[in-house]
Amino acid sequence: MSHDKKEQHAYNASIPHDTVLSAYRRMKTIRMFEDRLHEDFKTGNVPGFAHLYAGQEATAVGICSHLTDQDQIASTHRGHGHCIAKGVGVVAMMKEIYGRQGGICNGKGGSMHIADLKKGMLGANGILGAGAPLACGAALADKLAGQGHVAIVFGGDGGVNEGAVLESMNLASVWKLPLMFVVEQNGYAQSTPQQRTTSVSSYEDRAKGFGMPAATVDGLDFFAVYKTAGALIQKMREGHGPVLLECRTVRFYGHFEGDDQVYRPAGEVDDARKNHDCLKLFAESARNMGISQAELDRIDHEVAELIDRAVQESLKAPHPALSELHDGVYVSY
Amino acid sequence: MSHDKKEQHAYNASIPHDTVLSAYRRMKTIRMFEDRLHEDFKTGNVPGFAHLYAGQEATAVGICSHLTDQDQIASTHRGHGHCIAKGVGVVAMMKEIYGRQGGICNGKGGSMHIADLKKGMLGANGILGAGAPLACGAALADKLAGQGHVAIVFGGDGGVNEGAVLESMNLASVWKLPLMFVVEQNGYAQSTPQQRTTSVSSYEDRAKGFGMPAATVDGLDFFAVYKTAGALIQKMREGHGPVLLECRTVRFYGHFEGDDQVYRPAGEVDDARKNHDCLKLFAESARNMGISQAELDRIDHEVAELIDRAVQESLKAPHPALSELHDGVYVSY
Amino acid sequence: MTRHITLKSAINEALDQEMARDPKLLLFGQDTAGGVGAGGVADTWGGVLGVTKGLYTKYGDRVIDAPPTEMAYVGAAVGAALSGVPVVAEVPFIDFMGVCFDQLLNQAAKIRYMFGGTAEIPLVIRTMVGAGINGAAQHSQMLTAMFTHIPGLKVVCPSTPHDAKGLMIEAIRDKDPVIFCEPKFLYETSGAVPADPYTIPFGQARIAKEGRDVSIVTYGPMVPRALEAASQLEQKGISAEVIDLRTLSPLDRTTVLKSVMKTGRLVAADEAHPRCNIATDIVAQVTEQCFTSLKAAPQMVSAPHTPVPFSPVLEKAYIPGAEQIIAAVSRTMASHA
Amino acid sequence: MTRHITLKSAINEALDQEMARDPKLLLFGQDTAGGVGAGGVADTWGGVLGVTKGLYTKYGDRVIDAPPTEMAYVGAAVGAALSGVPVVAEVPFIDFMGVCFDQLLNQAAKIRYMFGGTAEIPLVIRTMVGAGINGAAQHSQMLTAMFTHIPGLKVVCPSTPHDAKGLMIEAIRDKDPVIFCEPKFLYETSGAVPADPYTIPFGQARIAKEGRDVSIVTYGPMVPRALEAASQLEQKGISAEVIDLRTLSPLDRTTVLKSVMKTGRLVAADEAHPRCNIATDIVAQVTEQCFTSLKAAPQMVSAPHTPVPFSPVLEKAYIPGAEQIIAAVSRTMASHA
Ligand SMILES: Cc1ncc(C[n+]2csc(CCOP(=O)(O)OP(=O)(O)O)c2C)c(N)n1
Ligand SMILES: Cc1ncc(C[n+]2csc(CCOP(=O)(O)OP(=O)(O)O)c2C)c(N)n1
Ligand SMILES: [Mg+2]
Ligand SMILES: [Mg+2]
Repeated sequence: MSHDKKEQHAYNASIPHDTVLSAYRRMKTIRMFEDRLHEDFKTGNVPGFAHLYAGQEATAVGICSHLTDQDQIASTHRGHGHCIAKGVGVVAMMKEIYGRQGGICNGKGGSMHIADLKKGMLGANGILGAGAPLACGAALADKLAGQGHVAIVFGGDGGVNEGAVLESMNLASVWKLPLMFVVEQNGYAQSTPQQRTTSVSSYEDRAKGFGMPAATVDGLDFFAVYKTAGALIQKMREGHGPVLLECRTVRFYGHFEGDDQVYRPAGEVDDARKNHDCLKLFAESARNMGISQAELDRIDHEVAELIDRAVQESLKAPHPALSELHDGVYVSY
Repeated sequence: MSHDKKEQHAYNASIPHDTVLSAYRRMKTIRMFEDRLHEDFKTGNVPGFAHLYAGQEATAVGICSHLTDQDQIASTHRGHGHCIAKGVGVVAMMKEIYGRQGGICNGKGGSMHIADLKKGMLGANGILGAGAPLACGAALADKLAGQGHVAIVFGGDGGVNEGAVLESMNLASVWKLPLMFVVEQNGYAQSTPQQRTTSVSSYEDRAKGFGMPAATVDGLDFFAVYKTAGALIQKMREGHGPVLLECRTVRFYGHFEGDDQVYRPAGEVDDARKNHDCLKLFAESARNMGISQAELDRIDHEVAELIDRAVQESLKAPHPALSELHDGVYVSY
Repeated sequence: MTRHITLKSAINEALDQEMARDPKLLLFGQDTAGGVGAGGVADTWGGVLGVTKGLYTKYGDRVIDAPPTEMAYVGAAVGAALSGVPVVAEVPFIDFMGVCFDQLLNQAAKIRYMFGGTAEIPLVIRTMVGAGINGAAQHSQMLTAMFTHIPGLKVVCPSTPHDAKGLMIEAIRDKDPVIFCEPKFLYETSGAVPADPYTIPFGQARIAKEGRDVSIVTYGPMVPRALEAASQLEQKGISAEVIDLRTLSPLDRTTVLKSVMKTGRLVAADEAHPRCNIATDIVAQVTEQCFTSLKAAPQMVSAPHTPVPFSPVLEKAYIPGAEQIIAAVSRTMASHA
Repeated sequence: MTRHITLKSAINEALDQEMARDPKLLLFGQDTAGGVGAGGVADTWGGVLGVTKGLYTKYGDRVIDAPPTEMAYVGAAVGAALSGVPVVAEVPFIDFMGVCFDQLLNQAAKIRYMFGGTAEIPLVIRTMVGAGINGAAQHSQMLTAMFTHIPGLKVVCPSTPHDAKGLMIEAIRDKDPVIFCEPKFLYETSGAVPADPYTIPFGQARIAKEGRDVSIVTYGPMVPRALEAASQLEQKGISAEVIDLRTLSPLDRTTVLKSVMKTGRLVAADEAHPRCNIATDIVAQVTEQCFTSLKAAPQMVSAPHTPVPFSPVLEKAYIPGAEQIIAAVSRTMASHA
């Protein structure tokens, strides 16, 4: 066993089992939520687009496990995982995706606009990169409040090339904002491979261009993400400026539902599912830490029930009243 | 004498006198053009805004001396120097700034929109950073034509933080475009000092964030700029991708005419004019190369006459015909 | 030869034929080729809804996948066009224009004028407009008015496969920047389209249906809704003329005014938000120009002043349809000058 | 106490008093403080034309010089506001909105609706509009219509120092995102302004001059031109009512309709380009609502469909003035329904 591995093992052992189990529960919730949507999309009951987060769970949960409701995150089009990791209610999320009453946005947002300000979730976003400036503002508010709260903005390997993100990196650095830029490197922006969207192969180099410290982790390894993110977030809480964290990960499904992803090399997805599944890796590590498979199975079972309930309730939930169409544009007008 | 200095001396000696003299003429033309505008602004005869290039001449001329009319440049709000360096007619420029018939844009553009496509001058620009995407397009056209032509985009230390520039750095790098990003580091964006607009102190670091080679030169030393830019441009002509060149320079006048620049440390401008005047430095080097002061004086004299003629002709030139208002919006409509 | 093909295929065919005609023409956008360099099967996307699929296979490196950095690649398209290389660039949804708007508002639109009237910018920006596919607030907008407002741009929005092809070929051959708005809701509708290349001149509205009693003036995805309204009205004995503007800038005032002078009644319909949209523009211009021909108050049909909601039932209520047009026609028929 | 101060000072005073009232309020923009950290005298700019000068001296780090990266700092203003920290952010010229438009179009404007109607965004974007200072095509635009089109934004454009102060204080206290358009051409005009803070509610137009024969409806820099026209018309025996909209969104339809119902004649004037602008919006809405009250064709006065030219003589010809308004009034007086 290498020194690094040993160190990681020791670190893992120091994490309370409660934390580990609740992380597992969130990761599993994301996975089952997305797997279920993938199935239900075929029924035609789910309106609109959905970009599924399956495969990347360790990243969202590894990072958000360090956050409180006062810390804020800004998300992307592929936002379900970030929402669940941040503690947004799963039933209300599902109803939202079905466009129903009781959805977290009353059915007016849908998959790409799920938000829960009370949970510090500033919204998924249909515009690539647009969360970064918003997160700068949240981080500025945090900084001024002086309570050690931080902001996190998630972005994909393609989307972080948007001017909005790049300008935000500069701004966050000049203003020394407690803001972490997370790059979820899953290799693709839609069908375009990372090297055709990005001029550097490591986003740590990109961070250097903005005077920001950075780190890269195996985004499939919850414990590695948890450890590295934890250290970076702690520094931000202590008043250091922004950081970048690249998480190397994989996308299990197509860019959105309907994408058969044949542009990927044959076997790539199968291999990922078999050998690079962050949930399998998690369970293995958890067992190494003395957590029993039975405990995990119990969680699996509860999560399955929750997801099933979410779908059943969504299907039963009424559609929004037509009067809703005109409501909620302005506070006053 | 240090090795570097020796090497530079040897290099200088290798430049044909003709090239040196024509560079001097352009630098002097810029200086006198701007000094004259500074004076004439007080008369109230010059409409609109003007951002003067005085102090930075060695940068524009050092770079543009390597270019032909087939190479294209995109400029900024502070564009007079780039135009003159690229060979745009001084009388037509002056008329433009006066808003008269015979102006290079028929009086419809003014100081911030001087352009001359035949000279490969894609326009000054009133929008910070907007020249960079345009230059990407020019460089793409060059690359496809396969004739070894290149494009250059100028930007200031503040303006190069715009998303348009940052995205262009990424695009140019991904597409391997023959495009040089020139950063004219004069310390200020309007009244805001460089360290409050930019998250790195060297733009070479910024370039690393986009996988681009970069260099920094003393932008006040024509010969240093000429040498470094020459090498970089040659590489681009040979098919290498984009590069960044930071030129450290000084702004003699206020951000625009009317700015008293008291935000600058007391004595900074005086010191620059006395000890960091690129034209004085040029003359000294030229004399070291065996060019006589008389030759330079003759050029000074000719340039003074040219500028004077430009102003006289501008004052005499008629205003555009009112029918011009509606012309030139579309090719056909 | 004329076949029935979809609006989407008609656009693909126009691009294909122009790529073949002009060896300098480039296409770029996000996944415009689709998956090139990814290691699997190339040319499987053709943009997010597959409009350019197949063109990479035919034209290779002239069909370019751009990074998702619209300011840079739209600006690069402007710069290339200004340097003599014509480009069709795609901004997938018109909603995304906010991230690259400067290059259209201040560069493409103004360069010719600012530079004294000589520059040419042979540029087409393809973009999808309109609601109806549950895209929610950021993938459903009809921001045509914003572009129509800007001098220096031309704005096109076809409603049939036939027009889509002819207008796209015209747009590509045109020397000015054109915002080509594709009503995604109509992508799969079919119509007769000649196989050979042809052009439809800008600024020539199409009388989609002749009528005597009222002029319904509209464009894009509202055209089929207007035709549906007209056919229902016919059954009530009201003869509605439906005018499809085809290009919003330039605008064919002549055809519109002639129609209103004939019918004396006007309904202007736009799927956009109601303030400062194409419907207000048409009503204002018609009223100013032929007030005395109007027998009744002109009526407007627009979406409400709200973002586009996600919920399918709300989205359905949001999109103005045949029903709203019929109601508007009824108002013009009821009132008297 | 009421003094005569300039429109520019009135805005400064409003910002000053609100900064004093609300210790959370932040100001940011380019050189909004001006020169902080440069080593010389601080607080010498106050933005490009000096509107915020002096506020840094009073409020220190709550007045923040932002890097020239509008997408980032406008978005940061949206994000801070969403997190409960109200912000007044400056985009110096409305022409620059193209580089940060997404944060207003798709974020600030839509967040409340998309998120189900609970979020509040206490945000003011200050920006300069209009021609008249030889700023040429990229520093002179009147892009108010574009923002008025967008649900979720409020759009304000004052024409007097009094209104500027009251509307700015209202804008800051408002919980929705407000685009506050400052007519730079009027910055140095003076008027009576109460020293104490006061607010002017949105959606209440001002009757700048009462009249009987024709309603001139306009806003911002066109208001003094309309008043000049009205006073010249008075000498010809025509009594024009001048309505200053003050806020374009929300729009005070009631005041406008009441006036037109009284006078029977309408001239709508906007310094903007003619397509889909505020003038078309007003004419269309009035015509739809009170067609039978109209005695003559409503008339529009707008700038031409061209970018703003640099040449002072062309710019003068570009800007619609009293002369064009008088001509439009004459047309409405001459024609008969
Ligand atoms: C401004 C903007 N441009 C383009 C898109 C279309 N789009 C949605 S997701 C996507 C790819 C994003 O790739 P990446 O950032 O790597 O995230 P991933 O999908 O891999 O999670 C694109 C191009 C958009 N939503 N917004
Ligand atoms: C998009 C945009 N934002 C802001 C401005 C206003 N502005 C003009 S010049 C300038 C400062 C530029 O500084 P720098 O890039 O260092 O160039 P310098 O003036 O020093 O040559 C600013 C903020 C603008 N013209 N365009
Ligand atoms: Mg990705
Ligand atoms: Mg500078």
